[in-house]
Amino acid sequence: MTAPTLTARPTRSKLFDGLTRYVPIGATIGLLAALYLGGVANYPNFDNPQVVAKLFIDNAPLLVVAVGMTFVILSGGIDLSVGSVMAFATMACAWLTVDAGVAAPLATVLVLAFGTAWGLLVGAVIHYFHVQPFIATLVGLFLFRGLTLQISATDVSMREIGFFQWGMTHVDFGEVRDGGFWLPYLSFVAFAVVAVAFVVLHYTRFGRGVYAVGGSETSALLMGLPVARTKIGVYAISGCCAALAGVLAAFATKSANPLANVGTELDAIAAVVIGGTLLTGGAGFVLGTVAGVMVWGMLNTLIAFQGNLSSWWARIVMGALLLAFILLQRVLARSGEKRRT
Amino acid sequence: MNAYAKRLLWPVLILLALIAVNIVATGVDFIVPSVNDDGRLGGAFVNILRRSAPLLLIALGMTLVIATKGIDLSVGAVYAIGAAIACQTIIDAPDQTAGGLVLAAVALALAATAAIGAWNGVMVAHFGIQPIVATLVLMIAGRGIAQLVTGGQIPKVQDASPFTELGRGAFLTVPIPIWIAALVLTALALLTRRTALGMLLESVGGNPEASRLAGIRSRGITVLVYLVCGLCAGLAGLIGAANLGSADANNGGLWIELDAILAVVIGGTALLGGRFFLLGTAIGVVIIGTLEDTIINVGLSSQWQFTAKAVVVFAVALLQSPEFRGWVLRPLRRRPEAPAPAQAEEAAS
Amino acid sequence: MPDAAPVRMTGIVKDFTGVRALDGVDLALRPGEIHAVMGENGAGKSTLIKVLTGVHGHDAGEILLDGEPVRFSGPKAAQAAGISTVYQEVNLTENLSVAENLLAGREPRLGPFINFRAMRRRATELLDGIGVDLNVAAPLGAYSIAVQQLVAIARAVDIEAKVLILDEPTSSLDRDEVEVLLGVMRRLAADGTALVFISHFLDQVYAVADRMTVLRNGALVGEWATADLPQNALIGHMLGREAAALEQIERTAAAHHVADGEPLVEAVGLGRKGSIAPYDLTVRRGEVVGLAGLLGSGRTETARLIAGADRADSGSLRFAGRRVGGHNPRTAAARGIAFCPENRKTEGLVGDLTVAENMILAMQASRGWARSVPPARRDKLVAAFIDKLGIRPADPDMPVRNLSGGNQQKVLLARWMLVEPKLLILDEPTRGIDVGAKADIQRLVAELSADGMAVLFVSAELDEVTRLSDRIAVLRDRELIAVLEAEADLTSEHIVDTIVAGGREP
Amino acid sequence: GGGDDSGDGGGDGLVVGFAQVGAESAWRTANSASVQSAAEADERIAELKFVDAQQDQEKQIEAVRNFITQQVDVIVLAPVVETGWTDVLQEAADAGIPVVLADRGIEAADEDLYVTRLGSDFTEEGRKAGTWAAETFAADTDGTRILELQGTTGSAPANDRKAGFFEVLDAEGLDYEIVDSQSGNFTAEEGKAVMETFITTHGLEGVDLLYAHNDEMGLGAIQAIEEAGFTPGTDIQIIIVDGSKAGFQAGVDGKLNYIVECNPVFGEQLMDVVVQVADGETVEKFTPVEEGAFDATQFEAELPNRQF
Ligand SMILES: Nc1ncnc2c1ncn2[C@@H]1O[C@H](COP(=O)(O)OP(=O)(O)OP(=O)(O)O)[C@@H](O)[C@H]1O
Ligand SMILES: Nc1ncnc2c1ncn2[C@@H]1O[C@H](COP(=O)(O)OP(=O)(O)OP(=O)(O)O)[C@@H](O)[C@H]1O
Ligand SMILES: [Mg+2]
Ligand SMILES: [Mg+2]
Repeated sequence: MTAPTLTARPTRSKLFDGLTRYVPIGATIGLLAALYLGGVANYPNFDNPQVVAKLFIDNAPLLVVAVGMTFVILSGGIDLSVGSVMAFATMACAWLTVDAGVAAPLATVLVLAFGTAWGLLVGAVIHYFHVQPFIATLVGLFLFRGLTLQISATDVSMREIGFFQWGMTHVDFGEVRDGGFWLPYLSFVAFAVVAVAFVVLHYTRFGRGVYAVGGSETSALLMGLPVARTKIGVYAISGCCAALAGVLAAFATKSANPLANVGTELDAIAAVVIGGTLLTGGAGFVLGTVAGVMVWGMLNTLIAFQGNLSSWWARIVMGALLLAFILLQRVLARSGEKRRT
Repeated sequence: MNAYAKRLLWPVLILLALIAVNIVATGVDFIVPSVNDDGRLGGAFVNILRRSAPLLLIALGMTLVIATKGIDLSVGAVYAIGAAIACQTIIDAPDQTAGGLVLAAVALALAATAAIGAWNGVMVAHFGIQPIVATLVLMIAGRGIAQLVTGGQIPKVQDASPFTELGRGAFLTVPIPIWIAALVLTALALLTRRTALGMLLESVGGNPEASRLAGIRSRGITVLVYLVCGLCAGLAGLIGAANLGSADANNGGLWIELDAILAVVIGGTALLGGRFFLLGTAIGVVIIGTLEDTIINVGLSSQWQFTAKAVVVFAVALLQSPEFRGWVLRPLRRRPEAPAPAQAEEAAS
Repeated sequence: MPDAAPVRMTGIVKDFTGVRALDGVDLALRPGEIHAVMGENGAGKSTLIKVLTGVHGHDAGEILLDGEPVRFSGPKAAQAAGISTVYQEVNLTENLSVAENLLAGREPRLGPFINFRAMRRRATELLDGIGVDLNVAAPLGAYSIAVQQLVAIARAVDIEAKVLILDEPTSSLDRDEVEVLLGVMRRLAADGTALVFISHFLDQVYAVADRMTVLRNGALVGEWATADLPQNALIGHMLGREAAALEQIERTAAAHHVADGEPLVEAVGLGRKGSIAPYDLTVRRGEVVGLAGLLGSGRTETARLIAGADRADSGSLRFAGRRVGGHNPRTAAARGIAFCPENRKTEGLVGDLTVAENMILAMQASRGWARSVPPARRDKLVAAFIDKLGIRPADPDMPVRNLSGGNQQKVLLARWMLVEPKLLILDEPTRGIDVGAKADIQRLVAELSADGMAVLFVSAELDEVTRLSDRIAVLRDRELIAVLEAEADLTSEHIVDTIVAGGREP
Repeated sequence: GGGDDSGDGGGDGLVVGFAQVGAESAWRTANSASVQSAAEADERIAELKFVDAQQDQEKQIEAVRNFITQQVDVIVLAPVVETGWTDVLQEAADAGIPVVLADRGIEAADEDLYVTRLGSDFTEEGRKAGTWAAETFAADTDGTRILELQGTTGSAPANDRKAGFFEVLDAEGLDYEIVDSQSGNFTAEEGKAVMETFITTHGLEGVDLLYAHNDEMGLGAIQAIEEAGFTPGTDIQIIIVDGSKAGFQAGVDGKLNYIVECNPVFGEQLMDVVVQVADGETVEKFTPVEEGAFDATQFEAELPNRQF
């Protein structure tokens, strides 16, 4: 019998299947460009390349935190501790170098190790004890804010520590006045983090495991994937990124402030989600997160260039711009959807 | 209701432990209500309950939202908006003591906050925007709106205005905020458990696609839930404003969304949607309220506030985890066999 | 004495809160042998597999792997020890591509990095091996449950383990796919792999199994060589009742004809771009219309358009004589159309809710939230259907996720039967249902249609479709190619021929 | 130099960038309003670019960088914290844009990076409160028992107002005891809540003085005291810092005893300084904002002068 075998679906192009998941990020990037052009059209000096460069100077720590957050959110979790861990990391740098006299590079390494260790701990608690990520990391939010305040209730200067001068060393790409721009070393650190995260997420087993766990933890478990390692790993990465962001903040300001980064976790989550990553896990891109951070920074820049808004109008406009952005993003992304009434 | 009782066991034990700590630190007066000169119930614990009323209202709304797999970050801002609208309306009027005026102000504030809640719901249900971003918009813009209402000032209502009764008054000696919170708790409990709303909510949160195919009006329900959440936040704002006689657009209800979500989760509702426990949320709220007092009562400095909160939240979270209890108890058990690797226990068959 | 069994389980006991799922079960696997585990829904088959692979811990008993006692910490450890498993529900991640699902954890790499080209190539080869042609770069979620099942099988087979466990791998497959799969199983057995095969299709079991272990209510009934156990004896062991009674039921479920009832559903040129070509289909009151076709031929899509689950982008639909506009599941339900979807896990049940709540869901939805079904009425209805469909455990307050696969399916069926619709659309309603219950369901469908309900029936099992239907719509390549009247002599072969011939009379 | 009129204000006049802390209190909003309206009214100022940093140093640094890119003429900065400004101020200096500090100061090592500072001295405010307390309770033989409502833990005003206050008490040798000291986060809500707990925990019997780091917390605490059946200002003496209308009103009503002023309304003074700086005139490194301290005898007279 010439048994009819399964035939490939004729009606659906293979290209389309592969591309639909890039629609959200494409929409994000397109809208980002539109925002930028809108700024150029309306404000003098907005076309200065430094406007774009600046996004990566001031937002370098946020970018690093958001990259770590991307891992966690992709795995279906959430990390609320990053803001506090970041502040704690900066404060710990200050305390170790200024008060305890530890060599700055060593202090940096210690802080990063500590952030990672915290991530491992919280990840283990989440995985083995089934504590909801929200609560487990909220503990971190309170704990590290408390510890930071206990180290010092006032801001501490690290200006005497030569090591921390390194981060803001300029790399000039032409003269700013002649349409050039500059970036400090710490921006390059952030870029490196993005690049590494991109490669890890897309080209390693661990990275694909993150997506699998985010898609369905039960399935990942039954497929025999290393769920424990993956889940704990993403929190370790996030913890490490938060600590690194804290170090970058130390580079950026050479000072530690116990009340720094209150609410950074929300900024990071917002950036990740605006970048097209689903909060339920399993879908998104680290480059989307970069776009999300840029959108965040771009909105702030637009408001600064506008300059005549009162505190409350600034907030309302920020909210309205964000709203317009996500609505447009949604409309554009919807075209890629199927199977709904 | 056995499973229900089990969920509540640990939160209740933690609460009792906190109360015990306070009693040790400050004596039994802590728990025993006293009657003030003005015939109002007072005493430390009653005060905690009274102060927790706004948080409870918000947490109740949040519970419903979370049951649909959503989240509402805007409640703090909505709190501020509710407070701002009510206070501004009252101080703009010539006679702040007029009862009708107060009623109108309250109605206006509630209508506005309900509309804001519905807006969030529409964004989530009809535009398909992730709840956290949809409500982030108003979290950012909301305080701006509240400040716009008050012109950046802190409107202060005269003490003589009946509006302040909402926060400071008492009915049958019980403070009005406690009445309101208890009424809303009862009403929501009845609404969700006596009608089918609760089950439909849990269904929408548990499996949206299955619910859609079962013919559930999931969009309508989602909008309704966000609306209720907005309304609760507005009501909370009114109580907060009435208690102070003023509305601080910037700081009123600041970060209350975190505490509210915390209370919901302590109360046994999972952030992943599905089953929800209003009573558990209420206990979570009282735990948080009691905790704040405990820090002062045992004489810790402000610096310790965060750390202490972290420790207690961690303890609650761990004690609620059967796996943790099993792990801690394991050395005490005689049988050498390890308990089952628990994460798989729930794996779908 | 050296133990030939790579895996030997003895005296396994497993308690879930309140339920003893396994009670002293033994299982011994031998290399080169296909071992079927048989039993009714809820007998404990899947639980036994999960205990073996460490998904669940066990409360008593011993597992020996090559003579050594083991206790796996989870599927990963079991896999590492050479036990590869396809669990009952498709357990893959829909967000990843087909290729990634196939090779997750074993991706071909260049240094530390995944080599995507090699991975896609390897995946395509693998699928070729079982006769499937897919776009391996597309997300798995784009494919139907049956395709996903094939992918899961291909994944497990590729692990090249010494033990391969297949828990109801064929529940959604059509006969060609099944043939391919059985061929693969025989080949692996010939290569010395020990296989476990769980299925409710007795002919499939008899076609490949060398040995059978029968469970009933979590207890071991016994182990037989297939040759020593005739089919009705097996059924007797499984159900604990006489097999003859069962056959009786199956026969009574057979055809009846109400060809001249008035038309209830009239679809004209109904279609949706990219999923199903425009089709005409009429369903009359009291009629059972079957949808037959191969995997991915568009049966589900056809049904979903009528059910309002998807929006049609061409054609028109009339229901009970009236034009249907603004079609969606809610309005459909209000008109009296019930749709029981094929994927119970993602589209059907709400795992957190109880059996009773899941059953009442559709009825409640149609009443709106304000008017809850009175508790007394609800309890009565639920109890009646638990009884009628033989749902076990018969506990209405059990979270539905804790039920066995077949019992979950029955709950889903009950949900829609409860609302007494005018049109009942059943997409693979008998997936994973044991022989006894399957006969019950078929009888129920026949009864319902005799009472005037119209039924649109989709099943991968052609025999079942032919037996139940009054008319059969045949699909191929997402196109409706023919509607056959179910004459007494219509056989499944006839349908296959129709498909091959592409709709022309063979 | 940054003196060229490159702003988008069009005509001549200065383009000024103002990086404000936030809008966290009535004091702050009054301050913003004062600066904005002063700039509006001032013909010498073409445009004021106002950015609210929401109490976040990073946002504020970002704002300053934005001003630099926009090439404003003068940058006014109300720093959230004292440290961490070196780089961004250096960038401003490199771009030739002079910086004026408003309100709070920055660490001494960065003194070269700004032209002048106009603002209040929180430690001094604490000292004023301390001086009054030391005088008032000098005769208190059984020791002075003090409750303190601190501002946001870790914030500069909270730290400095606390430090200045106790510095004087110690220096004057007052025999005092801190009954309790907790943060009320500068808000009425928390001020009231903390005070309620103080009352239930410690009672008010024998407590002499409440020192609240700002108006809002003080007013919240006054309510709590009244609701507990005590008379604020009599049963317990109260000092607040800031001096808003509402604060003075409470003073007039006899509910508190001493107000240390912290004046937010220095917009006009600031604009004068900005213009001087832009013109390259030499100005003092520190210009104090005119501030007073008021006791019960002065409340009535001062109330009408309050602008916020
Ligand atoms: N996680 C769980 N919690 C409680 N009970 C469970 C759980 N998993 C399974 N059970 C119960 O264990 C029993 C055996 O279920 P199992 O899934 O092994 O049946 P099965 O033989 O595979 O049935 P089917 O043919 O329907 O797949 C059932 O009664 C089921 O309700
Ligand atoms: N051979 C195939 N190639 C590509 N896609 C397929 C194939 N078979 C099925 N699909 C996918 O499966 C989805 C569901 O098909 P559909 O459910 O309509 O088929 P069906 O006839 O119901 O078969 P079954 O449900 O048995 O898989 C389609 O959207 C299609 O994307
Ligand atoms: Mg099973
Ligand atoms: Mg199908």
